[in-house]
Amino acid sequence: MVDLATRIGAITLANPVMPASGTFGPELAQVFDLDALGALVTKSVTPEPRAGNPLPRLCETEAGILNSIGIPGKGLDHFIAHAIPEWRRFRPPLIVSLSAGTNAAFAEAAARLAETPGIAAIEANISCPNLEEDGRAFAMFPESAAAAIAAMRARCALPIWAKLSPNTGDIAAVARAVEEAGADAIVVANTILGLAIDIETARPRLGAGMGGFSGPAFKPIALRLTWQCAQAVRIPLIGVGGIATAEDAVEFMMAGATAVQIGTASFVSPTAMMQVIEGLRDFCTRRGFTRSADLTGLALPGRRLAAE
Amino acid sequence: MVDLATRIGAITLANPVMPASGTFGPELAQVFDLDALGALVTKSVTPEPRAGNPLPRLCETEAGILNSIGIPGKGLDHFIAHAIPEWRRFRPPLIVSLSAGTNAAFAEAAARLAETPGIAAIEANISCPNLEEDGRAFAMFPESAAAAIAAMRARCALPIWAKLSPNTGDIAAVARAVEEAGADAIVVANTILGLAIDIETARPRLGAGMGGFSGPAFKPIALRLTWQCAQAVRIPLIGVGGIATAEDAVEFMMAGATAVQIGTASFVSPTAMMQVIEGLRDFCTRRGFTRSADLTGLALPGRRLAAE
Amino acid sequence: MDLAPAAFPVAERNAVVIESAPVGRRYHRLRLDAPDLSALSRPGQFFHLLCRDGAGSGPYLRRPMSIWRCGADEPLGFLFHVKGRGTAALAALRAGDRLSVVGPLGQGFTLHPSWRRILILARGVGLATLAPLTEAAARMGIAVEAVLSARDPADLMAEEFAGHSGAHVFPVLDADGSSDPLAVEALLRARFEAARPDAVFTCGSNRLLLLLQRLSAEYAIPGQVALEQQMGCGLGMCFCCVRPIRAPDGGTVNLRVCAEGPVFDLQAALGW
Amino acid sequence: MDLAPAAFPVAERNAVVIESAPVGRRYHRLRLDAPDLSALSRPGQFFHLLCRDGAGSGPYLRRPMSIWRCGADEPLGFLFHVKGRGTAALAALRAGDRLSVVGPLGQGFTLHPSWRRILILARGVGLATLAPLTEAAARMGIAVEAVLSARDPADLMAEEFAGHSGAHVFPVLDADGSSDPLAVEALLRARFEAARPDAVFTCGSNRLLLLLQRLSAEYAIPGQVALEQQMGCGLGMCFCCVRPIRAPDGGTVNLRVCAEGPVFDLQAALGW
Ligand SMILES: Cc1cc2nc3c(=O)[nH]c(=O)nc-3n(C[C@H](O)[C@H](O)[C@H](O)COP(=O)(O)OP(=O)(O)OC[C@H]3O[C@@H](n4cnc5c(N)ncnc54)[C@H](O)[C@@H]3O)c2cc1C
Ligand SMILES: Cc1cc2nc3c(=O)[nH]c(=O)nc-3n(C[C@H](O)[C@H](O)[C@H](O)COP(=O)(O)OP(=O)(O)OC[C@H]3O[C@@H](n4cnc5c(N)ncnc54)[C@H](O)[C@@H]3O)c2cc1C
Ligand SMILES: Cc1cc2nc3c(=O)[nH]c(=O)nc-3n(C[C@H](O)[C@H](O)[C@H](O)COP(=O)(O)O)c2cc1C
Ligand SMILES: Cc1cc2nc3c(=O)[nH]c(=O)nc-3n(C[C@H](O)[C@H](O)[C@H](O)COP(=O)(O)O)c2cc1C
Ligand code: FES
Ligand code: FES
Repeated sequence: MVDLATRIGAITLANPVMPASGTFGPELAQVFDLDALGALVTKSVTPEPRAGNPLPRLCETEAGILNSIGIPGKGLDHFIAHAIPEWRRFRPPLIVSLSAGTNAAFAEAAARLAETPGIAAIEANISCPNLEEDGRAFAMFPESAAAAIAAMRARCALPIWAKLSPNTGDIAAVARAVEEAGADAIVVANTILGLAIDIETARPRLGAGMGGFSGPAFKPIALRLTWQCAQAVRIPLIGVGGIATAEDAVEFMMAGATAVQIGTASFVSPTAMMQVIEGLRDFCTRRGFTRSADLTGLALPGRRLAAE
Repeated sequence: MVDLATRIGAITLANPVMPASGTFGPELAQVFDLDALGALVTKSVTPEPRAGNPLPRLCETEAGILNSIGIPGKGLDHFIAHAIPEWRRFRPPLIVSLSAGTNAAFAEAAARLAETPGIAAIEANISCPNLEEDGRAFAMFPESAAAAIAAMRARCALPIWAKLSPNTGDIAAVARAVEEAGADAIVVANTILGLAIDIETARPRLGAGMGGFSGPAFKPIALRLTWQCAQAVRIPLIGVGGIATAEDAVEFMMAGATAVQIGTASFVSPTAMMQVIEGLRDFCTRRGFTRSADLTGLALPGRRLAAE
Repeated sequence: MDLAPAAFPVAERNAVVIESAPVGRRYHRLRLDAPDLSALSRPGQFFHLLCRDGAGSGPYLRRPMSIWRCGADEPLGFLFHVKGRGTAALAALRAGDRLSVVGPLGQGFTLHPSWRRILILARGVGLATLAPLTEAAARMGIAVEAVLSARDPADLMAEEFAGHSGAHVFPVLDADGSSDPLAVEALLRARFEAARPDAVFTCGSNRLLLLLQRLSAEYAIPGQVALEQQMGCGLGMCFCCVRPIRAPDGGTVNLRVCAEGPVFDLQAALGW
Repeated sequence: MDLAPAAFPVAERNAVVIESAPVGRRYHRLRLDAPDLSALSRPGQFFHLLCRDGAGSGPYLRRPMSIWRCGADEPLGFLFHVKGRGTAALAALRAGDRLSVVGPLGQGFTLHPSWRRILILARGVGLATLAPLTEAAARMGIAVEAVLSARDPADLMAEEFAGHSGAHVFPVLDADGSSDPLAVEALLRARFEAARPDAVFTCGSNRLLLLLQRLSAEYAIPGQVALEQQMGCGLGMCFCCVRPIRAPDGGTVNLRVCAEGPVFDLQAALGW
């Protein structure tokens, strides 16, 4: 039998497959038993309630989608009072994704979440706009990324996973900066900025104009970002971006990821995560890997293929 | 009849469609009359001969390809002596793409090309690695991009088109910097770094490891980069990235491009550029545009749709 | 055929196409072999369809499609306007091909046993969404009157709507001007007066929604509307399918057409 | 049928499939209606095929495929091993479907009128590349001997190779060990001694290339080899299909299999 157990710092997952923030909710329990997942990752919660962006909030491109949902939500108070209890129905470790506009707001929210039982880790969505840097995302620059993580680190004992943005020029530098600032793991990557225009109306297809690009078309970029981060830091990496099959997941693990997240693929096949878990087990069996964790980093320069 | 004439600074093209550097050569004259194109763009020439990267140099991804050809070539002397005469058989303006490792090498080569009759403009491939910045591309930072363009500007009277890279964190800043340094137009964008791993061998599919990602999957990113540059500079923009149909070309023009380049699509359909020219004429006729140039920038914020 | 309740209320299922046939010039119908899902389905609910033709070619995201026919001994049926790449791929399916469906999804219509008569107002393919409601009403002994608005007789699909529900259909057509708002208002007033419905239902047209809201408020008749919105997940997870809906406190709140909907209280819906 | 020379030597053409049929367990053949292109084609050249099945589903890039059958009064034919997504999409094509081809491309084999006898050494589907050479030699009155190496009788496809060229085929099989390098070397020496060929040709196996290079050098017999390499443009523009080839000055140079090749001088090719 293949051992799919996966350690991310202090947390142990039953397998390395989890959902990507914003593409998953308790509603998926209508389709399959969420307890089969490695971990559960919530939609990003923000300190204050948000209405979200104007519609349309989503459009199709070639082998992918653009989205500009705008992180709508009822805010942190409602989340702690109503959402957490609902999530506690499930057994896998609960990872709460947090978005905020300033370092102080990140720290304050992280502190409150740290006092809330039932949360395994905080995924810091520092790829969202930093209101004090004229809307540029924290994760665009090493300094602003590190500042947000350090602010949270000082007020929160829970493990902090820094979710990085592909829109930066040097993700390895940002990865090193958040590692030094105390991040326990790095999630790579959030969506990359894209645009689609309806030539009949000469207007962007999304209400908000630009949007985040995700899905299979984004995979080669997200895989490269994972590969670059794996050679820059020692803390565990969680790869995300266009993963739909077990083969995709294995690619990210060989590029250095300890675990993977699946987002857009669940829209096309709600059972995608289950298929990836099964497919990962089959791959390890076929290729003689007794532990899926042995896949991590196999393709990195200088690593012979152990199992051959 | 629709007027497809296109002005890029001092140069006038019969239509806004031209090939993308590295995906085109005189060999395409075996398929159709190259004189029908708006302009001809050569493979990047380098001062010294180069062998190019180890094989494989190309692999398929979902709706796109990764390439790491490594700019092989016989060098500037051979290019001026043998390639230029062959290109002079054709009538459209000849745009020579130039790649070099240092500012001085860029300037020296640009000066020699400026003295070579029959060249309409130089496309400065500043998205290639800058050997004096540990291999990071000139176009990654406003300063290094501007320095390369300024060095060429001082030694070359020909129009200089700066070809930018999507791998930077802030393409608008790089665009402004090259505009100030004297670039006559901006080509946006070169390929974005990507990776693919063969999970059976746990090795990258390309001999050189990472590669440049292009084709339809790259379009939403290249269109966004064009949109951002259009709101940052006044000099003409040439949009490139995943364009395969006339609809794609119109999208880039409405996002602010004066002209477009077609690369990977010619591998799938060698007559792609001809189909785009025809399709552009049909679109303008159907929608009542007398000049295709009127499409440029229609979707930019604050621009009503004139033709309605 | 008594089915054990599915372990999970929503299935992702590769169902076999039993029938695939054009309807009129612009529509197409599909019938699938999925008895358990058909039995679970309620009028007003929908499925999220993966629009890949026999060879796997089609757009990336799934398309939402109302349940047109359902029931324990009835194949799962969809009736749709062939509009873009997705519905074209669906129309290219042949009997024997497989179609990946996710569902049944969303909140359907509600019928109170006390009701004796209902009125339906549908435009174009909106009648597909309301067809299973008519069947259900007939089974509960509720009389159904249906005003079906369409471009021309070929587009009317009255038979596809009524099936064997015995519903009394009032066709109104653009072709002869009878679908003009004023004419439709007069017809509705006449029906409200002659055979006052206990509840009214509509789908498929913003103009008819606003008209029915005004009239049913005037006559104090409760109503329900099935709305549409572009969808991503179809399961309530992504928040891309929201519409502003009037909240009890008078303000509006963004509700998910795929989760809180597609059926909303007639007076709560806002025109689009 | 006298065809005006095509305005351009290379066409991008949506040709109609005349025949699409499996060959043995692992191969498939296609015949296309493209008389002008078939007449233009020379043995050893190839076409770049867009591998999209009837419904447009298939991999992004085109696949290179040698011309297996060609000639003024012969449909354009391809014979291929069904290996991955591209060749699978080709094998799914039905008569009447259209297949987008680009070609004829590359430099083919050369036959000198003075030659009286040639010997061909092919492995597996490499025989498809050499089949039109056999037909051409027969038309020039050149005798052809062919050593065809294959796994087992079912894979041999001798008939697909020889057609009505009258070539004398020496089958060698893995199944009975006759395809073992030592056995093949002995057979070749016997043929070189008994009926010395004026030239030798090979395609499809690195091992056989190295063997033939050694023997033909020993017997001073000129030869040609058709090589393969992954392709992007297929037209000589992208430089992704290069292979190191021995240059006259003794060094090696990267030449494009799609432009300078696929046929190279036997002694100039390097093993891969
Ligand atoms: C709950 C619900 C039930 C529906 N039931 C039916 C039905 O029974 N019969 C029928 O003909 N149509 C129905 N529709 C509309 C149907 O989903 C669209 O016609 C279909 O998605 C169009 O897809 P396409 O690729 O053919 O068109 P395209 O125009 O190419 O679609 C492009 C994008 O816009 C979206 N889109 C376009 N039109 C609509 C629309 N009206 N509603 C939602 N998304 C849209 C598509 O999903 C796709 O993402 C329903 C929609 C919803 C939300
Ligand atoms: C000039 C030339 C002539 C050829 N003639 C024939 C022929 O007559 N019959 C035949 O069966 N095959 C022939 N081949 C090989 C044929 O091109 C490959 O088998 C085919 O490309 C495999 O594609 P796939 O998608 O089925 O396989 P995959 O393995 O999925 O292909 C993946 C990628 O690798 C490339 N690739 C895989 N194998 C080869 C190969 N051997 N050569 C070049 N590219 C390859 C594909 O083009 C594709 O880009 C020829 C190749 C060349 C270069
Ligand atoms: C509809 C949608 C909503 C998303 N919302 C969030 C979010 O709230 N927080 C976040 O960190 N990432 C969000 N993402 C990004 C995903 O978590 C993921 O990083 C990205 O989509 C790439 O993965 P994928 O290609 O598997 O979807 C969202 C993505 C989509 C498609
Ligand atoms: C095989 C290949 C070779 C390329 N070589 C060059 C080059 O030499 N110089 C350059 O500036 N860009 C080069 N490019 C980038 C293209 O010019 C273009 O910017 C990019 O491919 C995006 O456009 P596309 O999606 O239409 O191909 C190359 C692209 C490909 C696919
Ligand atoms: S479509 Fe995702 S929430 Fe409704
Ligand atoms: S395949 Fe492009 S040069 Fe040969």
